[in-house]
Amino acid sequence: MSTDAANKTGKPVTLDAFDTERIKADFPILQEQINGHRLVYLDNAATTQKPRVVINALIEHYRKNNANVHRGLHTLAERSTEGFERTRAHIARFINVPDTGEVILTKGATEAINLVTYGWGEHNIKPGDEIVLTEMEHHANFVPWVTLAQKKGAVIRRIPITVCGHLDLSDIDKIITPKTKLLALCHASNVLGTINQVAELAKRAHEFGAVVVGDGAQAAPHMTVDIQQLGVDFYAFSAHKMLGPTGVGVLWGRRELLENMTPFNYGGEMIREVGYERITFNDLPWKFEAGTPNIADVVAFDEALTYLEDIGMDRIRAHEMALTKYALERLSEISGIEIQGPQDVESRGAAISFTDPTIHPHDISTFLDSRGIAIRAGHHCAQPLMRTLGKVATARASLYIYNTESDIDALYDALLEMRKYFGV
Amino acid sequence: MSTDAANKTGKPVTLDAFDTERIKADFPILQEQINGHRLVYLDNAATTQKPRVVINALIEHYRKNNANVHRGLHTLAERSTEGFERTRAHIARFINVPDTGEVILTKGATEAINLVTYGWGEHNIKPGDEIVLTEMEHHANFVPWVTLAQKKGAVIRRIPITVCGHLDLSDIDKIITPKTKLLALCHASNVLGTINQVAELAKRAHEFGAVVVGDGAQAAPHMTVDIQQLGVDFYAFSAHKMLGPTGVGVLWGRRELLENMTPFNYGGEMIREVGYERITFNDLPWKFEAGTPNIADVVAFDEALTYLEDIGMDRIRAHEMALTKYALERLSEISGIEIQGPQDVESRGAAISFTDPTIHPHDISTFLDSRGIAIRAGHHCAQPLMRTLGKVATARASLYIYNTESDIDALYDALLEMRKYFGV
Amino acid sequence: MSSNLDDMYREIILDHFRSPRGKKEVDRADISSDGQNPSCGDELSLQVEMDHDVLKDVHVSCRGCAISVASASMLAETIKGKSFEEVKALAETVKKMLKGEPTELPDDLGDIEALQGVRQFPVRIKCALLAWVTLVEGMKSYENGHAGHTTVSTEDGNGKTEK
Amino acid sequence: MSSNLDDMYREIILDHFRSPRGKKEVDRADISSDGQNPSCGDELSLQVEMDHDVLKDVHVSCRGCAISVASASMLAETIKGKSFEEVKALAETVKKMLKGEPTELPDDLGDIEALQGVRQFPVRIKCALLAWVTLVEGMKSYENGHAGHTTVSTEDGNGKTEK
Ligand SMILES: Cc1ncc(COP(=O)(O)O)c(C=O)c1O
Ligand SMILES: Cc1ncc(COP(=O)(O)O)c(C=O)c1O
Repeated sequence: MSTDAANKTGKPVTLDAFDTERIKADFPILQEQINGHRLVYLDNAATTQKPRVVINALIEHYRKNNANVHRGLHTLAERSTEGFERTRAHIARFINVPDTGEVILTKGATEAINLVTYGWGEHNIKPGDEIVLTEMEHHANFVPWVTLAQKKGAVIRRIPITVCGHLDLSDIDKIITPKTKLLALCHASNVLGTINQVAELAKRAHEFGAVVVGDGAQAAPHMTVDIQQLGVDFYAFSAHKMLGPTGVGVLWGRRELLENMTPFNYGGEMIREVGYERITFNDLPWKFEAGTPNIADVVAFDEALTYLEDIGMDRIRAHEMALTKYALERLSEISGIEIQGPQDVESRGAAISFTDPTIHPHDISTFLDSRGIAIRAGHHCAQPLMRTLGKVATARASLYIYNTESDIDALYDALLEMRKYFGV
Repeated sequence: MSTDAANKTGKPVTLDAFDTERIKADFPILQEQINGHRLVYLDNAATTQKPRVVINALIEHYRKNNANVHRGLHTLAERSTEGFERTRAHIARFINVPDTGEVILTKGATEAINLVTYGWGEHNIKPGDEIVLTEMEHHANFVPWVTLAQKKGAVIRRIPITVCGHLDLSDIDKIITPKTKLLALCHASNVLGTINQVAELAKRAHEFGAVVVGDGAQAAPHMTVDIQQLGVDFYAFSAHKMLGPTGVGVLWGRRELLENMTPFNYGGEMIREVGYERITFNDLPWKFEAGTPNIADVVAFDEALTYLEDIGMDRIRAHEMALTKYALERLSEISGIEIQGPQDVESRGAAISFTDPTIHPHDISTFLDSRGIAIRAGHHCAQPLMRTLGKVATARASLYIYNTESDIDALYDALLEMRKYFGV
Repeated sequence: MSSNLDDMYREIILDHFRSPRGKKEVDRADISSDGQNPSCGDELSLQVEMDHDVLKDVHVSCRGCAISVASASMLAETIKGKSFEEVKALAETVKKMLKGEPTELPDDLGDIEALQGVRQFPVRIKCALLAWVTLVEGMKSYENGHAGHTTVSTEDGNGKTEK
Repeated sequence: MSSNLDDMYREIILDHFRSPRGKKEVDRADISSDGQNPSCGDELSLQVEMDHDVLKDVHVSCRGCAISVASASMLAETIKGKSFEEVKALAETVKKMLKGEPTELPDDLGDIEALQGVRQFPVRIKCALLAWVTLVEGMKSYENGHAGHTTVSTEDGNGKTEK
């Protein structure tokens, strides 16, 4: 982090300590009261809060630079285009990709994965082919593939999970085989927290010529993601889960694959020439970006990436590991609370799912909310995993850069209070 | 317009005069200087500027209410969901639709049309079927259908245009026939300005059981759109062209059609139950809204609609007609300038395309920009129309609520200056 | 400011949650209906023994949140001994009450009235409705002379519609 | 503050725009190449008469913006009488200059240097390049012994890549 840059933008400048209080101050919403209590926001796996710099970038864009991109020859259009493409280049650097043409801007991780299903899967998955998923996929990386398999007569194979919530690789040789055409897996689970060995599995799948899709929605916000080290062919994530605005997602894909894919949405900007008989498509990445994009939010996402980089992804990971460790310990102190996913913080992220033996996760969430604590409760868009876990729902506290031990303590205290309230 | 509401939000309160200066003051960017001149923004068909209330709604959302929607049981999630669904209900009222479940939020008009191509067209267009388009379609309502026709072996039929830029309906009986499966047409053209007789053509197409898609991208921002009067089956438009943020679009569709369509994107929120063998989908409209939507921008779009309603769509139309008339007159004063599209303002909107006999539209645009005037130049994503017009590109000035006669005068003066500058 | 909270989880509701009524199995299940809220994971199973057109005995077992459990328990307590028509009317009233539609609340609504606080928590309305929707489906099927189970699944997670 | 504007439309450029060089048809079109920028609608047609490895005569006609017209005119003026290798090297230099990549500008660049101001207008770079890209494609085809036309279409509207 350059101290200079940090000073300019009013971002935290301490290099040594992870100054969470300082970070908290950068997030206007964290100064709010909810139901008479300070907001303790522990629903970060659903979406994160936005620092002032990101909100300001939005305001700035609409107050000073707003225009449609790409085709304009006036000053505002140039500024908008420049801001838009600047973010694309920044994303490429953020995930260590040299070719910005491989970075496609979508409306979210979900759309990014669907783009692969339509653009690649539709033409490459044949009857009898096998698609390998894991048992811990989010619906976004599950429903598109199962639907495709049904349509194409392909077979879904699943990598099971161990009782500890890791992928169970003991039978992997029988799951990833010459029949495997595609491996789609999350880099980190939004329910269990588990961080998967994507690089190792990608290598294995590549031995059989399969294509590998990494769902990075829960990884990109929390750790250094180096596409070249991961060795996947596609990688998807969402800006709104990493301090950015809603409505922006990223699909990174290998150029050779993207170039041979059919477009997804058709319309303006993605074409080169249009006639009644013949339509030719634009170069990457615009081939996949039909219509007016979400310009302002893409422009503002640049600031989110800068904010994360200024802190440093490795430091973010270290902070979350320490905090997750603390949270796991405190929750274990409450008798009966059952925690899902790995216990060792090295192999997991900061999404912590848990259940109470008698109080339904929805009641937990509603009660905690009355104490200003925001968590999520439900199936977390992972119904297949829920079935494996034998749960209909879990409560989930998920942490981020602005969370502190005192947030965990507030959760702990409120859970005890809740027990009393429900009289169980 | 309730004067009360207007006072509260600082919006224009005069009911009688269309107080453009007052309106201008509501748009921060219009106070900016561009290349040393006041900004004269005449690129509204590409995207409009945003009033303070819309920008403030964004800030407010991120500062006070931000969370993911639908599945949350905490206060912020409830607020976000409420704001999100409030906009949906507002859109339904805005286009006079009683069933909010028929209003699907997309990332733009382009995606809205693609949703119909994938969800309806893919399963209903058969070899030999005819798809009727007009010669004035934007690529967004052209490329998806031509691509679909190519894939399915269907035939594209086109309604030609007259020299005045209206649809030429003299042979319509031979174009819309029992073979017609689909009629897709713009409600207003982004190049010619022409407002098409959608209701009449929809009726004709319905006689043969065809489905009718209206592209309202250039109509919804400028006039009262009453879906029930139009009698179409689908209608698409974009928020960013009507004071709203980028990244939000609307597809309205008839419930019977939407219910029988396959989903488009697959993922979270659009499902009911997910298993390896069976997946069931959510009710309308959520069936078509996979993944985290563009929450903040949808929430803020509500304010854009209110702003438009407070002025009144009929008054907006009247203002634009008067201003278009003035602009057409002034431009005609410049010898050699060729104006496209209808000359009578009753049958046209406020997008005015023109060309100079020797100066290329890009040079026009660049020159005008040096005088602070933003117009667009190029093929306006309507290459087929350009070919019909025998042009490779046009310059386009497109007007909106904040434009004034003095903006037109600035354009006029600058065009004369330009002639001198290029020495032609 | 957790007044809302106490509005929803009134003491009566918590009491039903802690010790649900209707646990005892029925002798003969003339009506048998299962219901679920997939998005919540609430699961409910309900049997009714009929005596001519009277709901003679009810068994209900619900695995779910406090609201769905309490609502099921209240249902069991209330409908026993009521006629088919009475129960149908009651179900309509409860639905309207929960959705905030105008309706006269009968005097014999009993504990059920306590569910009104749920209205402030839109996502929970379907939890309170689950038992009633499941019952009504079962009754419809019985009326139409269908034997065996019915299965009801409420809508998915938006608290806006149900079917 | 229209200093930028004058940077792009330098007097030399406007002069080439007003009276483009290379209008005269060539006697024999050894190289014949068409180019276009679909997004701008610039259209260019170019013929070269070769004398051994020297570009003896050039005809170019361009319908497009001031930049593409002027650039084509300058090309016609500059390459006449140069060798194949010289022109190739020159094309490389012009490309680099326009894209802002580091390159030595030769002394005999002439009017072409005036195109540097275009760099500040990224969407226009492809207009300035059109003639050069079209020429280079034609030369490649000639080198490979292909007869007839070549047709080049630059990228669509983003000024970032061309092919
Ligand atoms: C007539 C018409 N249809 C469709 C569109 C596409 O809208 P968007 O780019 O917002 O998807 C436009 C916008 O340029 C348009 O003018
Ligand atoms: C693991 C995982 N994948 C994909 C998604 C989908 O992201 P979005 O809803 O932003 O499209 C999520 C978000 O919930 C997620 O947690």
